[in-house]
Amino acid sequence: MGDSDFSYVPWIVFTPLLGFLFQALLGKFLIDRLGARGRWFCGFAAVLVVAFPFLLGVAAAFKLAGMAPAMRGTMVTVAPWIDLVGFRAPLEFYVDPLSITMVLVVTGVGSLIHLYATGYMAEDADYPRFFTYMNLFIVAMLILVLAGNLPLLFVGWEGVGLCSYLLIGFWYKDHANAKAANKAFIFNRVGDLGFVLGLFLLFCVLARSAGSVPDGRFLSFDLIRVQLVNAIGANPGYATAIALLLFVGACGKSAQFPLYSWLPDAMAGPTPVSALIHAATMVTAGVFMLNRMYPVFQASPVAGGVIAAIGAFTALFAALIAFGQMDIKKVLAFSTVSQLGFMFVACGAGAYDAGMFHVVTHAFFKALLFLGAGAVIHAMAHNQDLRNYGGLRKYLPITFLTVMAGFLAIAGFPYLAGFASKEEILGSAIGNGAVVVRISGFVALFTAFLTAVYMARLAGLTFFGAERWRELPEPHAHEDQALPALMEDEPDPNRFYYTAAELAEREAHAAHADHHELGPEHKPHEAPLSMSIPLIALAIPSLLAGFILGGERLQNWLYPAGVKPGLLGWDAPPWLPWVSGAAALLGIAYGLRTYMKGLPADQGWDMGKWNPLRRLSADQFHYDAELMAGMSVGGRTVGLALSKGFDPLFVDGTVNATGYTAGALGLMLRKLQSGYVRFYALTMLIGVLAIVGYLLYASKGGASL
Amino acid sequence: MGLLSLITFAPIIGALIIALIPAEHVKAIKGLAMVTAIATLGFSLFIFGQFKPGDFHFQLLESIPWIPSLGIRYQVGVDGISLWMVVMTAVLGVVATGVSLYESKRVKAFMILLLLLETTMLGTFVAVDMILFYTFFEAALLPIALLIWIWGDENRKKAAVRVFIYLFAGSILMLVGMIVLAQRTQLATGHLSFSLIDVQAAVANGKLWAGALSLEVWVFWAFALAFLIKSPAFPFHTWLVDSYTQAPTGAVLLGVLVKTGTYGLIRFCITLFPEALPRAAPAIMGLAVVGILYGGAVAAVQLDIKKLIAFSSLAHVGFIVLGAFSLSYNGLVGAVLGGVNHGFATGALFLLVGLLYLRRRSRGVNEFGGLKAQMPVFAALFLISTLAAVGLPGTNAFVGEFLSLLGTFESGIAHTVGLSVGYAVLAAAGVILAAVYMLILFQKLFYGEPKLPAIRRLRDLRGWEVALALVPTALILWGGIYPATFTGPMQASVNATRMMGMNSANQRPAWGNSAQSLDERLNLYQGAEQVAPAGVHAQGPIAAYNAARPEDGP
Amino acid sequence: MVAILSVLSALGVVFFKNAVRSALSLVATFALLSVLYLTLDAQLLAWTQLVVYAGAIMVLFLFVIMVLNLSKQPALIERRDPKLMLATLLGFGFAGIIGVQVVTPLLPPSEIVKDPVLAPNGFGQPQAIGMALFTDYGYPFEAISVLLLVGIVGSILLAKRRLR
Amino acid sequence: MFQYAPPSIEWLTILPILTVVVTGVIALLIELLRPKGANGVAVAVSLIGLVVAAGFTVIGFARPEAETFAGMAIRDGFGSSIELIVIVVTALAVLFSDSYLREKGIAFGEFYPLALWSASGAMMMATTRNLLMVFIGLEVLSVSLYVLAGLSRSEEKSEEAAIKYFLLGAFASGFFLYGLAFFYGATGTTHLSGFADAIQADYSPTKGLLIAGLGLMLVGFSFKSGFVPFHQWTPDVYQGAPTNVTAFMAGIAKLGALAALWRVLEVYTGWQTTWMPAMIWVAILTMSVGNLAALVQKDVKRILGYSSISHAGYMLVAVLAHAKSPQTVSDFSLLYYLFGYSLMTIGAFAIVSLTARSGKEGTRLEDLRGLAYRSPFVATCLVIFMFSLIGLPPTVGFVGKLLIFNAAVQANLMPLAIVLAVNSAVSAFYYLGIVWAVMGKEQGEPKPWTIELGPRVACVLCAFGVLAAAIFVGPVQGWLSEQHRATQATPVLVSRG
Amino acid sequence: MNGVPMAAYLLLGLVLFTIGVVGVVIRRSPIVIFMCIELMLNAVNLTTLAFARYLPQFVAGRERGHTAVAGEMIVIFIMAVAAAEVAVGLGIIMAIFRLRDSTDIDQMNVLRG
Repeated sequence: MGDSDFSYVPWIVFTPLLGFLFQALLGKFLIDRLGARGRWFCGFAAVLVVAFPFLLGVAAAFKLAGMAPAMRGTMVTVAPWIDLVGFRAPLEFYVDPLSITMVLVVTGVGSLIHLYATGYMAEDADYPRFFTYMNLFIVAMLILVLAGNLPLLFVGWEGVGLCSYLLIGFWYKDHANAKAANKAFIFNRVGDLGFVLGLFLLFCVLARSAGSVPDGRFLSFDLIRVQLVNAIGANPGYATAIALLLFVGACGKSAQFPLYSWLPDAMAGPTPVSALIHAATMVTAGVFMLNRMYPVFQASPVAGGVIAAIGAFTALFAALIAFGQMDIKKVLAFSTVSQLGFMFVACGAGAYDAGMFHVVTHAFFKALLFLGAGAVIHAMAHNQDLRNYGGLRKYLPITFLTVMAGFLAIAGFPYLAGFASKEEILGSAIGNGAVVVRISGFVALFTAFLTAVYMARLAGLTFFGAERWRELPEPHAHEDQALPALMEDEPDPNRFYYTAAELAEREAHAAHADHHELGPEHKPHEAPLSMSIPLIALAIPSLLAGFILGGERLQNWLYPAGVKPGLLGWDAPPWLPWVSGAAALLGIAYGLRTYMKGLPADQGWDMGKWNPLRRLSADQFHYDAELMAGMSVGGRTVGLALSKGFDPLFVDGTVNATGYTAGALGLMLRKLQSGYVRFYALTMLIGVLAIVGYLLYASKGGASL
Repeated sequence: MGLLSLITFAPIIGALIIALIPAEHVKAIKGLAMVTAIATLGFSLFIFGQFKPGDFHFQLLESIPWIPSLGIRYQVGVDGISLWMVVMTAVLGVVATGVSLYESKRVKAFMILLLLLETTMLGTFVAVDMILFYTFFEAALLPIALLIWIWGDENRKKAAVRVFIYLFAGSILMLVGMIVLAQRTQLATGHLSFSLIDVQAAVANGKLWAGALSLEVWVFWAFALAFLIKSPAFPFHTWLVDSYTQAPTGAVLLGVLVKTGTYGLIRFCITLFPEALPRAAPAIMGLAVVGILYGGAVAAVQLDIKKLIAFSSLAHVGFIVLGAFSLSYNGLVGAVLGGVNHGFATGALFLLVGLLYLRRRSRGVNEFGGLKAQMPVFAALFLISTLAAVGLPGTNAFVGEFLSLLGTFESGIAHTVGLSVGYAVLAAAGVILAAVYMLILFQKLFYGEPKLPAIRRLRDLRGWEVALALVPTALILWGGIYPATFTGPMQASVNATRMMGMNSANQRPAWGNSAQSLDERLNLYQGAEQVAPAGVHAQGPIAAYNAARPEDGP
Repeated sequence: MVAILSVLSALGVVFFKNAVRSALSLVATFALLSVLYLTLDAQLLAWTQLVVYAGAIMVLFLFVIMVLNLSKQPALIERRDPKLMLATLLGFGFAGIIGVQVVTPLLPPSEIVKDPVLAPNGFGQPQAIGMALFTDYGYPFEAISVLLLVGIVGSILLAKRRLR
Repeated sequence: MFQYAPPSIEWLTILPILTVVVTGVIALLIELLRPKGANGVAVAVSLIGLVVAAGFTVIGFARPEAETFAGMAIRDGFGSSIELIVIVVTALAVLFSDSYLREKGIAFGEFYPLALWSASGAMMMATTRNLLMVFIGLEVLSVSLYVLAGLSRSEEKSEEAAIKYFLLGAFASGFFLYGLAFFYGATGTTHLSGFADAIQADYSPTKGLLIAGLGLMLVGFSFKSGFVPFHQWTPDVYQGAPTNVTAFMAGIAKLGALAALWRVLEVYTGWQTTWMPAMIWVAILTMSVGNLAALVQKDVKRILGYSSISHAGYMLVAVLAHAKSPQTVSDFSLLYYLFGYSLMTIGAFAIVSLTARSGKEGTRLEDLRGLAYRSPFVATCLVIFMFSLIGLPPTVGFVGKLLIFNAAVQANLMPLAIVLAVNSAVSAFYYLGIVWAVMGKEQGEPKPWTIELGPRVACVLCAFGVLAAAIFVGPVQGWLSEQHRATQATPVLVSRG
Repeated sequence: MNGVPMAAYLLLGLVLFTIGVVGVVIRRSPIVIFMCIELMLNAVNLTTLAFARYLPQFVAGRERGHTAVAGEMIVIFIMAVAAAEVAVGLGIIMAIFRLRDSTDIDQMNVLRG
């Protein structure tokens, strides 16, 4: 195991892997055998395998902190993976401040969310399956952040995509969930196309310039930085190409503009999933990757401008859409998209550390917000519509307080975590030399104001005002589905089917969980302890992270001066903290003032009464609908045209036509075979004449074939 | 009888014994078939153990004259390219036999044909003599056509005829091509020989095709056509759709059948026609890319599961062909690896769909739904196969497709094959399509509430079915996690193959030269030649590679 | 003269509607040919021709015609058949090609005619033929006997009444 | 008065033929002696006679090449090989004929002598370079076949086949004889060696005679072999004649005619620029017409008739390849293909003959339906034959085609090789049709067949031969070339051990 | 013996042969067709005899008598063959006549296609 110093680092990955295997293979068995105790044990194991790596990460972080800044990068090789003579991408982990920071975020926030999930998912029949996926996600995410080379990073990259897919579609009985899952996966795939191409191009550029790296580890991070300078120095165009291609990948994973629309749909998954994957960790992978590959991006100012512009646009666009959303999770989802845009603005401005800073703080407060929203949803019988909420603060005090902390943080209340990280982002962008980036910065600043408003809308509608669910009609009782008709007359020698008796027992065993719907009699109740603890635990860093990590502490940790050269400095205008603080306060004040009174009349159940702009915003400015319609209808048309038109006509057609031609020739010859002796004699005579005639002709030297 | 002959004819021996058992003893017949298949697998693993990875020559060679006057021999051997093909065939042989235990119609004939099919596949992969190769290559048509004809589904007759005629017509010109090769060998060396070793040796020193470029191009296309049809590449896939759709469940080996095509492309088309190769590669790669996109687009709208798998095969084969004709080292490894991977992946999918079909007698995508609740284990296994088809990292398919695409890209950047960058971009877009159609399939089968009452009565897979399905799925995962098991033995051969196709005359390695090794002439990165001309390194990369990882022996 | 007659009678074979007349004109052709054989100094063959063909073979023909009562059958030439035209045309073509390309070179300017035309020694004499038959041509002679045996057995087989 | 000097004679040369002829006579006597009895004895005698003849042939193999009977008979590797194949064909046909004829109600004992004599005719054609002898052999062969084709006298189609075959055959013989006359006119002899002398004399007026003679003789051979456009009798006669006769005829007529064609073209090699293009076109047409026409047929015997045309085309390719470059292309490809073709065709016809049950015979495709259920063994054999006819490895049909391909490529006749390849693919379609028919299900319960020893043995031998000859082609050829080396007959084969 | 050139005989043979050929194609009665074939054979005989008689001197290295005899042998054997053919051919015609009361060759096309 390579380096003795960090030889325990692989266990950061392996521990959740063991947890995954445990859940996958034994979870169901345990629960079937032990019942509630089995559940508890499964949940405990699931949390443990995420918490333990956190401890390892802390240890690694301290060890790194104790080393000289220049020495903080160690490759831990575990085993060969892609292992060709000319190209090796081993299973190797790169331990440096960046990866360890992410490890801490992932495992820290991850273990809290796991803990939360043990409460949130407690009643679900597929409890172990949930933790199977969750643990697998942690594995993939840790591979992503710890990966020592780009292909391995891609493994994690796709792995988290897979888990995201699985978890979005976790409640499999509804096709809508599956469709959302598919959408997430496919949008990510589009991004991956760019990522992979960027990777290829990078490889080619490196391989060309290097001629030969003895062990073929072209794409390992410890070597990339060294090689890249030579390689790209000659071809700056390549840097832009690689950077933009990689950024396409980041767009997919981090839900940036053209590819953002999977993320709101991904809210179909259970709320802990949304918190962990679609807010705190996976979606920030794009920012992480930009940090990881910063030399490439750094070499291309063009790419930087593009990234900043797209980031800013996404931030604004998503923030606007958030105003039109009524689903509590959708609001948060668009807020996530918007916040991710902020991070990209930072990266585009060259302030990679600011991006990372926001990744970390965002992980805290957005996870917190999601978990809080989860608690609300939990309390409200899985109803997610803001219009049904209101006045919840007295029922859910812990949730209320923690969510308020998160709200203030994200809104950029001065000196809270969000304010600190946003401050750096805005500073880097507005202080940047490039015009595009600077405009992006101002857009982001405006978006920060919007953020405060729509978050206040969420908080206000949820926790203040009247208890609107009281006005709901009485829910209908579920009708039990009849058992399937028995087909005893069908023989079943291979015992493929349950017999009637077995079926009855099975249906009884899977007695429906007590589904109840939201109705006027509903009484919200505070979440169990397992859910409250994570809320509290996340509220603290949401409030304080700015103090701990701000003030260039994170920057010095990730990008110590002199070790990682060329990081752009910036010259933030001195008025910025005041302006942004004011914007945040103004937004909060305006938002709360508007929404604490309850649901405004123009945002009620009747969409017709909405402001047209808000309707547009609710519909994501038609972007998603048009895109999906275009893609699915267009794709279907093309596919059907090929399948029903081209394939039978040309592919099959040529084959059939050949056959028919041969058959037709055969029929013609068949006609010639008339059965008349004299006709046969006649053909023979023709043949004689032809042969003899030809021979005599040819013998005079007249012909050749 | 050498080891390779043993494995090749082991299934036939089993079949002969089965032929002696009266047809009424169904259990004995099935048992014996299973034993035979497992024994074959055992032999194949033994061969795997015997194989020496660093050597690009044919190993475990056996050679007996067959038609001496024409220099045709019974000559078999394995190299790195065929080794995994053999193992794959043996593995899928077990799977195919296993799922065929459900067969109830004319069991004896079925088992005999199945084992016969396995022998022909194995023979195709181990044959070194061209005519012997052709023999096995074509002999496979008999069992395939009969299996489809007798045990297939509703349109089996058309499918069987089409498979047979199409494949037969496709490859017969190759036979003429082989003869031309042998004759040219005789011209070049004075010996008439159909042995690939001799022919390639004559190609390597440039004598074989000296001054016969147009002939070379023609013969190349005769070979390429045969293999593209068998693979099948884009416009030649109609037989595949028919046969996949109509084949009985036991015909998991169909997946191997198409591998004989891609194997042939790599074995013959790349090694024997160095001058024709760069001229033809763009066209063939173009077909491959069209196949990838076309297969994906068409698969996405299929309502028949097996048809969907067929079109997805078309797309996957596209990656293999693309990688092979990128003529880059990584691409070629990707192609060889892709062949093995896709074998396992399609094998698994075929098996699982077959198990489903056995239960419901339906292939309609829309006639299922809600299976995840009903058959969770099945769903998990199916998911793994799906992911392999999607090419997700962690499954074997990823490594192969990744390397194929990387190789294609590389060759485009290095201008080996000019259009390759475009091809790589389009092909990578094909990966998106793979996600589209496979996920839609998965969704329609597994998500939602069970629509039909009969589905609510379905049991999950039985124990031995799970065990059977675990064989390929485990290999799918293993190939994704530790691909070195697969790539390790094939590297030397792949490298040699590439140099046979790429280097100029007399610089090409020759199978015929048994003392030759590849060090010092290695030149892996196209386009890097200007910077670091071949032979500069005192220690060649392979030596360095071996020195770096001495513990990774067989 | 003989030649013209033989041609005419040969035409008769083809163009007589009645099979008996055809046969009789064939007999005439054979007889005329035997005359020609005589002019070629092939006495033995001339006589054999008369005996075998005009005698034996044609008798058989006539016998069969009588037995089958073919003379009563209607004319069996369709006048309008394009086949007839085509066949005649092809016949002329055939004769033309062979005549021009093969026979013309053998016309008088060639050496053959310059040669004093004397029959070779013993030409057409039974002795020479007999000698040849029993020496050099013994093997084909035996083979012919097989053929005749085949003819006999075959005709018996075909003419036999039904199988037991 | 006659100086009768018995010429010195190598009796061994014609001993196989003699044996066959005498066996025929004995068989005839047996038939005469016990006209009411079963024909078992005749079968036995015929088989014994054939075995003895085969023995003599093998003995003759090792002897040096010889020409005897004043150049009327020759013994060389090629001729002896053809003789052997003829004997095998005859034996196989005789084997399954008895039960077929009985089932069909035409158990004429004369079948056996006629078949044997017919075989002797083919053997005569193969073992001579004298055109007169070729002609006589041709007639012995044909006349017997005319009779045999009409064996089933109560069947209209049998008689129709006989008369078609007879009239057209005699017509073709007429052309052949005219050609023979021309040859004689140009060379003064009927021996093929006269050609060389004539060339040497270089006498231009007779050149036309030689050419036209060749053309007319080609017509004769083409008719017997069934080349286009002299093929039209083939399907009719194959369909009409009794099945065992068809089987016999398919093998034997081609053997004799192709052997003679081979010898003639071998002599005319020097003039190949004149005739080769014509024959190439004949070959192309023959292969294509046979296959295309067979595609739309419904009767098994007719299909096989058309297929025999195309196979004749394949063999013509072998002949032409040898004639084009006799130095490099040996006779092996033709011999091997003839042998293989005979085996698979006779096997196929033997199985078709099994459909004859108590006087009725169904030879349409649907009559074969359900064979796989009635008798899996027979069905397996038929499948083997069909796949061999297609040319699928590892069967004799494949190796045969391989050899022909090789010959064609060696002789630089690529177009022919390609046409052959395409045709093989086309042919697969109708052969598969037969296979499918066999595999198909019959209406009602399958009625198992009892198959008599004769056809059973014939099927087994054919099937075994089809596979074994492909797998052990090396030893067979080794043995043959060993004999060749002993006789120094044909150019040594270039090979690498 | 006379001044008639060989070519005359050849021409006559050719004409007779052609008449026979044409007759075969245009007549419908098998008997007559058969007779036309006999005519062809006779034409061949005539041709052969003419060759034998005029003894092509140009044939190098062959003894004249030997050559001439060869021609006569051809004729004799053709006659014998003709006899055998007639026996069999007429037998076939008889047999077919017994099956159906007509010998129109154009009615014999059960086998076709």
